Amino acid sequence: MNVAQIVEAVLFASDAPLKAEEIARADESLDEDRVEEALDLLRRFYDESERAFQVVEVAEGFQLLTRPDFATYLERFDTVPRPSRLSGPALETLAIVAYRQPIGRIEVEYIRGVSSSGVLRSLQDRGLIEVVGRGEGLGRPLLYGTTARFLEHFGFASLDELPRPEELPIVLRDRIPLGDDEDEGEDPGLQPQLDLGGGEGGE
Amino acid sequence: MNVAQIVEAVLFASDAPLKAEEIARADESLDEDRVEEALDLLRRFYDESERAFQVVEVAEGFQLLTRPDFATYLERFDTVPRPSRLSGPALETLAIVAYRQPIGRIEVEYIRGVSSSGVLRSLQDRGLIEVVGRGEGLGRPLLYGTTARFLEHFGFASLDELPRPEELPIVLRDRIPLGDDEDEGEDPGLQPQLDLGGGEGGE
Amino acid sequence: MALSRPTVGSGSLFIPKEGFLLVDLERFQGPLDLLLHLIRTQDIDIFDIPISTITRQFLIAVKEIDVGQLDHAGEFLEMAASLVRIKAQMLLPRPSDDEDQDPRAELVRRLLEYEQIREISMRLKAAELERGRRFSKGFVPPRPRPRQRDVPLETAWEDVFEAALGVELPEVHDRGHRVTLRPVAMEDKVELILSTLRHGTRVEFSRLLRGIGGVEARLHGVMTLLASLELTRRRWVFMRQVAPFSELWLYRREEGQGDEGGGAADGVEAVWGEEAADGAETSGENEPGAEPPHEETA
Repeated sequence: MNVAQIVEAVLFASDAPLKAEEIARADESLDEDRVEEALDLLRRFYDESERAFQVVEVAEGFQLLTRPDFATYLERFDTVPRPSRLSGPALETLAIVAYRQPIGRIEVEYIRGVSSSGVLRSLQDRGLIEVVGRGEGLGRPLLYGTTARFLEHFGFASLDELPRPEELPIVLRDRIPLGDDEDEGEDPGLQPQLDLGGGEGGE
Repeated sequence: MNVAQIVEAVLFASDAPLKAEEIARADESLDEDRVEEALDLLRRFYDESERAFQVVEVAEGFQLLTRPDFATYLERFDTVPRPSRLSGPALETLAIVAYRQPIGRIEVEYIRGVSSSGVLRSLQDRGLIEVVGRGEGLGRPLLYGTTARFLEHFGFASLDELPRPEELPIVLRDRIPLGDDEDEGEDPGLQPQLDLGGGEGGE
Repeated sequence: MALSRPTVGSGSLFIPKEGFLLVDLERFQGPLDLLLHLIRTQDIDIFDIPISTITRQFLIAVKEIDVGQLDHAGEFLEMAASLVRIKAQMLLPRPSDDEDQDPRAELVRRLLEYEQIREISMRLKAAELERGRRFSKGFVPPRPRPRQRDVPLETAWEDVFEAALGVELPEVHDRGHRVTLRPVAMEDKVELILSTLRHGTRVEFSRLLRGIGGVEARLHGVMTLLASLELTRRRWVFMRQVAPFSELWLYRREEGQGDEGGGAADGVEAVWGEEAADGAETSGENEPGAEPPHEETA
């Protein structure tokens, strides 16, 4: 391992800029001067070999970043809309919201048996469902319903056009009440999912 | 800008493995083949110039990762995110799901001999497994499978890299007196399901 | 529970030489893990398990379990019950001596499968460790995510509708995760039996299980049986069955019939006694006859 390699590894893997003396902590054999030398070496090497990245000095120290000229490619890479399909969980959740709207997260989770905040969020991001109100009861939970985009995408003029054939599960067709504890607002059996649901939502 | 530079920029700006066709989205001039060529070029260049990082094939995609030899230096830095470790029960459950997917909770519990809903839930929350469908039978149980994140976590390029049962010291075939399974009808050892993993590898 | 090791007065019980049984049960992930440990540390041929020896050892180890504390106590006890069942089946004459009829076959298959899974998870652990030595790019500048709203959606209504057809309310145990997470506590069953017998002199075993169905039923059955056996041993109740497979009745022993000192030297006694006492206290009922043989010093 030479000094430049160690410095390169540290700069590469660090999630924040590092000062030369901080980088020097990687190994006893290093000190600030040797790190600075290595940084120079790397800088020149990246330039000469025309790497797509460079050593950048910011207020808090040094960092490896892509060169600005590549910004357009990266942007493109991120924003090219790739056609996508809904996942199995998303389909199921969308079906439940479509037939039982307005419906809260707790009820969706009750029917699906798994925490659903992540999938609700992603359906919301896709513009297929939206918050249409707040329910009664503890915490006045958000209620979800389908959007105009939903109708447009699937080619329905209105929600009345949603087919409700016999073979539809009774929980969706006849909107049977969920559990006897519905009015209490909170099903103790769902407790663990509540906590986890919150976690899942995070980015 | 040559192809290798664009590919390098994209790899460098991503914190997760990318498939060749995903990288190709960065520019119209790119396609999967040209990206693969560029990846080869980069791979050789990093090796020859002894970079601290390499192009690694992970989770059916490509990612820049530091060479293992630098771990000791990097572990000293607070700014280098620490890899997470899974618990014993989590590993055991993942092993079962990986080999027997798609698999329901009840089967997992039968193999482990202990209830597993908690550990399945937490694996799901960590994105290592996901619901991939519903089984036949009573209650249409949720079936679980492993995710790309699972491959990423263990550094596997694909499910094919999991050890095959015949490589293991304990051989399930031949010697097992497969009796009349009293209650669990289906339980055909680990053998058949592996094909499933192989098929998905997609060469 | 550390108070009394299984000194187990009855000399018939197997006492391990090296005392390897005195292991922390928390270390084992479950009954299969413990069973494998017993088999592998004693170089036992897994295809010819001496079932009575293993059962005895397993039961000794399981006696160490503090049901209130160990997550998977119920599963250890369930395994204990099925070991006892296999042992009983081994005693019955089998139609022919072909291997398929071996009552141990399914257990052996499960053990081997479990051992294989354990081996695989060890390999996964090694792979995780190896992967942990590589680090990805630490800092990636955040860039605007494409708006999901702009992403063309390829999903057709048929897909949504098919998903709708598949919607089914999960079984009770499926959403009440705490039910499966928490083992059925034997002290609850002890309490159930005692409180039922306060209102009558006898009760059918099946009535103690009324209203419990599904996957839980088996575990509840095992725990109720174990609780009954325990209470019988303590001479608080006795059981009667007229014929095999007929209804099992539990009878209350009348006051004074209780045996004060009953087997108090046994390690299990202390554990159960303690919990039964707690249960009685919270329910505010302390029938003189039901006073567990337990001192408050522990």
